[in-house]
Amino acid sequence: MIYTLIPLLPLLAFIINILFGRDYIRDKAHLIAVPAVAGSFLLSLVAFAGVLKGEVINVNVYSWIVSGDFNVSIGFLIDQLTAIMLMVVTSISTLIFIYSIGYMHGDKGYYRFFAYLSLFVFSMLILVMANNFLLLYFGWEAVGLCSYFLIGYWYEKKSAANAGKKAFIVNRFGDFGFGLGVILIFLTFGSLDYMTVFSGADSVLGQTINLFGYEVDTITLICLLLFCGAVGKSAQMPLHVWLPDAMEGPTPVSALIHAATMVTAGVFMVARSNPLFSLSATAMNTVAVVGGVTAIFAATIALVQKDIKRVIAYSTVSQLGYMFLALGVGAYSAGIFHLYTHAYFKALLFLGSGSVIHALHHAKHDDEQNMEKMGGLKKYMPVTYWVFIIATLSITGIPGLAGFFSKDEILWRAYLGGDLGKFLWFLGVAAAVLTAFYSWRLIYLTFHGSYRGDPEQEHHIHESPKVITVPLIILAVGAVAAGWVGIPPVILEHADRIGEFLAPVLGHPHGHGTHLEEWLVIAVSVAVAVIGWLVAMFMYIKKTDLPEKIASLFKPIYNLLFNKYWIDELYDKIFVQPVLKASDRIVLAFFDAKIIEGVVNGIPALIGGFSKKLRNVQTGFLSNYGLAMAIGALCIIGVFIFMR
Amino acid sequence: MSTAQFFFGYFAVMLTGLSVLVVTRKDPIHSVLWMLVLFVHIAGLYLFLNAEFLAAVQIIVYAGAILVLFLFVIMLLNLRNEERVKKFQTQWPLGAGAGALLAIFLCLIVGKVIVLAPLGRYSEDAVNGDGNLMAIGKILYTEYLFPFEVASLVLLVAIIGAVVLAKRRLE
Amino acid sequence: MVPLNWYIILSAIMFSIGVVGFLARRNLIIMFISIELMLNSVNISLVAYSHYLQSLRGQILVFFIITVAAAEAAIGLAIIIAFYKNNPTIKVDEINLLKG
Amino acid sequence: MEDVIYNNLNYPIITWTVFLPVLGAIIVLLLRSATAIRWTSLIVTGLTFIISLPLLTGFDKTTHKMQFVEWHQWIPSWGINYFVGIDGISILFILLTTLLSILSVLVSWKAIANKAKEFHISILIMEAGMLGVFVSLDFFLFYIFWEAMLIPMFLLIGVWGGENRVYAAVKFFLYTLIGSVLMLVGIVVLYFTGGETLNILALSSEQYSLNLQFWLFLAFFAAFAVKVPMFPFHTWLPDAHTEAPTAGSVILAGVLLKMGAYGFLRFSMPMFPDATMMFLKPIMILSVIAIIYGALVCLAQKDLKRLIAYSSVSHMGFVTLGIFALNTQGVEGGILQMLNHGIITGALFLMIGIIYERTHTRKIADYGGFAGLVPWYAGFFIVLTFASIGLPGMNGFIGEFLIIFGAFRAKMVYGVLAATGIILGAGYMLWLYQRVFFEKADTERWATGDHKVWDLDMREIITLVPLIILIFWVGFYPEVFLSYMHTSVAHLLENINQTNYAGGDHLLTRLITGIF
Repeated sequence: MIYTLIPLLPLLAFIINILFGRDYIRDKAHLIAVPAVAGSFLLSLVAFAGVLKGEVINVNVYSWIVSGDFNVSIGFLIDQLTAIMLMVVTSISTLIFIYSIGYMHGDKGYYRFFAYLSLFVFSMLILVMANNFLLLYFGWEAVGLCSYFLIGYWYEKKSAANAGKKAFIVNRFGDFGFGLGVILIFLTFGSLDYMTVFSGADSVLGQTINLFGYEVDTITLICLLLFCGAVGKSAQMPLHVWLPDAMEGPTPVSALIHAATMVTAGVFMVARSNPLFSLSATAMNTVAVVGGVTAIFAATIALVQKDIKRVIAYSTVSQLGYMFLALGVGAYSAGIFHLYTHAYFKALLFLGSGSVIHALHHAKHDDEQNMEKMGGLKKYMPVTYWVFIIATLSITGIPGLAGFFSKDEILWRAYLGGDLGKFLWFLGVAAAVLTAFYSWRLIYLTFHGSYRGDPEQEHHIHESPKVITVPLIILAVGAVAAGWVGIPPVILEHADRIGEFLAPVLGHPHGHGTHLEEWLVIAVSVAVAVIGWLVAMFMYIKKTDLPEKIASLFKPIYNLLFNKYWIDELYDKIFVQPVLKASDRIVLAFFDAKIIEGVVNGIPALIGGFSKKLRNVQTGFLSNYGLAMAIGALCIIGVFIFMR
Repeated sequence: MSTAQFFFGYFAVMLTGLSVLVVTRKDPIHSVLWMLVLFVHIAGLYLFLNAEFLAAVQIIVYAGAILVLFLFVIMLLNLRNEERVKKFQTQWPLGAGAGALLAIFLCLIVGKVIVLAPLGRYSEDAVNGDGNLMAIGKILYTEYLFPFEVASLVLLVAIIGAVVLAKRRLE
Repeated sequence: MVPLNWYIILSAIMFSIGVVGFLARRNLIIMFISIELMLNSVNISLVAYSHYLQSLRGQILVFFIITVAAAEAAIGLAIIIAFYKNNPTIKVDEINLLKG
Repeated sequence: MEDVIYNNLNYPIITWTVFLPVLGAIIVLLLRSATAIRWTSLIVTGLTFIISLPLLTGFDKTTHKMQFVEWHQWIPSWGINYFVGIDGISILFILLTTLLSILSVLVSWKAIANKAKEFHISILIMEAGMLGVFVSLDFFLFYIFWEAMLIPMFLLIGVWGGENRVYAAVKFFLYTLIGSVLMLVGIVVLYFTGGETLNILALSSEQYSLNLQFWLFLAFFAAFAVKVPMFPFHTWLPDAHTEAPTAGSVILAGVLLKMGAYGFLRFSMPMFPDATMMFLKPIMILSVIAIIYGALVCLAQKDLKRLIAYSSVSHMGFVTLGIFALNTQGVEGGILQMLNHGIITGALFLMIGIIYERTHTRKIADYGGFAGLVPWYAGFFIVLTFASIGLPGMNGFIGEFLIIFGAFRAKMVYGVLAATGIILGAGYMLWLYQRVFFEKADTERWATGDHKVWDLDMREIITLVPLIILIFWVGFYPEVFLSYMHTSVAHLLENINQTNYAGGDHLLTRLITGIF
């Protein structure tokens, strides 16, 4: 099957680059990587066209693990959902690969960068193309691996190395649940194949499983375990802590992995498993609440961050929260729709910030990411500025742009979802205000006003080269137009193409409202977007001293937000340090060295001490031995005489 | 009391007394000399028991060879000064007690556990027909040939061992 | 007729005297002689048995014992000489090279 | 005679495989020059590997019966025979042993300059001993090989080891000997109760009373638990591993530790199925403790080699957990994981030996930034790191997944607890990797002067590449390896599940009533 080439091409690029990159290819690495990923993109287009015509492919390539009744294949499923994901992954990857040629130019690990990036694309494609849960898990872990490599790409920086490790380990917590979920799926359904599992889902409805003495609904348990994985990978509360730190990686990595593709794997997975999730109200509500809470929680942190990439990172966490909110209220296609539009505008935001960092890097030979040291870049970097504006308009939900349609769909569906839905809708709207505020704050701090960095360097700042700006422009087009495939029926009949397209896999969302309500919801979201924009404009253009004042006025709240609710510190205090200390002082120094080794060395010591005492019996005097012999002989004879 | 019992009484008293003398003399040379007398009495007892060959061997080998070896060694070491120190160890009462107890035990056991084998074919008359020497020789070189050869080997080893041990150490 | 037991008791008493000599005396040579005494006492009993059981086995055994005694005396005395060369004493309570 | 398939090749392949190294040792004994000795032992181990390959190709995967069997009378009055053969459980270990032996010769090429002849003789005898253990089907033969293996290992640690080598060697020896002696008692008891035969297959098909099974299981358990090593009998392992020369560590981790689990599969479980059921719970609990405990200790380690040694404790915990899950996935996963552990940990010890040759330090704190200094080395190491963590696509994943699956199936809580070991595993391995390879390098110390470190040379790469290939091979197509064990494992489980042990027998009460 030709489509196996979709993941294999990037894998090939990885193998060539990693084996020969260091000694032979060096700064030509992109010549191998870019065609490979572009080839994947073209093949994905073919696949997409095929799916549009209605041909869904589900093939097993070979049996991967066979053991008793356990049998899992390496196999691919290309249906509507996969096709969308393929398009998102390969198209954005291609753009980012091209962008990286410029961005990473001259870096000493250039070949390594492209190798890892290719490996990532391979893994991500396996993840989306898998036709069973274990292969999904394979891709899931493999993207985590690439994320580890790429976050720690500048491994000489301690913070980068730490961040990579943190990302991997935090994800492992999620995968712990995911893996158990996979096992439980097999034990419940006797297969890991999507088709078998989903078609059998109804039959296990109501089955329970004994978990530590409690009877738990099997489907709910499976869904919650799977969702654990999603929470880790998609950086939802409470496992979101790794994503902001992941910004230690090069910016293209942040754009590709930590905004557009990998972090959305959780969303993809939940959407993929929708036949299971739909059967468990508990699981659905959990997903929705976690999503909604994360959306607003991350948005509040983003309000006060100073690092340009961190702001966008928290924005990503927040937007992912929206997606889970959508999934949780049963609007799977809305979630996937938002995933798809988000990929464009968020990649654009990251790459735009990368362009800014790149420009400042050339000016200062140091990666400046602190927005307080920027400002007034508009006149030096017009292209970057304008794409930033487009992306911001899109993310804040200004009508007509991509973000508007997808976000509005989510809020509308949440609104329809009963009491809990109304509450979540409210959270979503509140998060939207904040989103508008911090997005515009970022633009004003970065591009407006005057340059606040080192004045000497100011004239070195210039627009990025074509290889960077062209992908930006293409993405900007996407950020505008990507949403036009999902126009809600209330605005234009029969224009929700993506919803219809995905319906065979994801089904139609439930719930109907009146047109009036729908218009109201739209109006509210537009209004809050504008309000947020105006407040930001007021605070950062008109009254530039106001933010300082507010910050000092609400010092505790500001500190709370600025320090990200101290969650990192909290985890460090209650998980990391106790485990490390316990393993060092209790397990190793006390239990292993004292107790076990104490027994192990104690027995010989005891025997040795006893022997030392016993040694004294051996006087060395012949007569003593003779006497002992005589007494022994007496005893033996005595036995004969008196005992018989 | 028959003649036999009388002779046995003589030998028993002499052997016991001589044994005491042997182990109590301060000077080892005296011990050895008393031992010589003891051996002669043992030889006599052997004759009494119709073991002429062994009586001869007792005199020739024990008295003639082994005791002389003892004498040589005592003289070689020139142990005159040993005479002045006390002759018993501190643990001598224990040793004596053990010995006495042993004697009592052994006497007690005699009637108790000894089960006699059936009589063999070498009755006094049968042996006297050919003579004791002939009888011993026949049985030694037929039935006990292998142990006899081994005994020769033991002696050889003893000779070599004694030479190696006693010779001056080569530095 | 002399009963067999008399010989055995005589042998036992001589043996015990040998034991006392071995355990009580300090002089190595005399201890050695005590050992010879014990051997001889055993010989007496063996010869007595031989006579009373009308078997020559006991006498053969005595013959071998004398052989071994000769060997033992030669080796033992050689050891005493060798030891005396290094350490001019034959007082047994001054020798404890085997002390643990 | 039992139901076995006699060797139908025109030469005794198992005998050749086992005794070729002995022949090699004799040749080495006669040689003088160190170079000649090295080449000879390399060629001998290589040849052994090559002649062991027909075992793989000629193996009949459709039967659980012993194959390539050779049977000759040896000491008929005692019922002792020269009886060897392999089945799906042992075949892979033979190949692993022959492969790792080559690598341990290669890695000692420069590291062992002192007493090279004795060293290579030890390695070769060791190889023969290990192979013998896996092929023996007669208890007498088995026990000889089992003990014979100890002596060269004792010498390897005690003569060519690190600073504290004597302590480590004696500890290793005594620990394993105490276990073995108890096993010997068990064997003797089996001999007399099982019809005065030492034939392992015949003894396996006997039925024993529950009480007898209980005590025999304990006796065999002593030997095997020490070898595995199971918590809390593990403390010889870090010392032995740390002090042993690289080749010793590789063999120790790669093959010796497998003997214990192999023993469970070959002896304890088929012979004492009722006792196995009885001991199931405590052993699984000990396994889970070993997994977590080993991982926690790793987090606190400051010594490179000790860390890997303790990670073995954790990984072998997975193995015993899988085996005693008593279902197909668990047992097959356990066997595969043994193989994986041999490959991964063997390779990790190779790696540590290689870097130790350059830096002469094992303290983790002395390292840092080595990714820039020795990039190829760092690349190989990261592959092994992730293989050890159990990343899908590499061998560790297949084994661990099957084991956790099996454990989960047997009893959910064990599966869940074992899975936490994977989190901790990622923690300590990545932290180790970061401390050794990331951050700034001490360039003054390592990039100049006497201590200048150099990247892998050709010999070292050749040593490592086969293992790396195996890692991915097993990771992507484990069926190649799993297929050998399917029928044997199925047969084994069938036997055990026929047990009529009703349960409800409390171990402690049995122990106490048994003693008094």
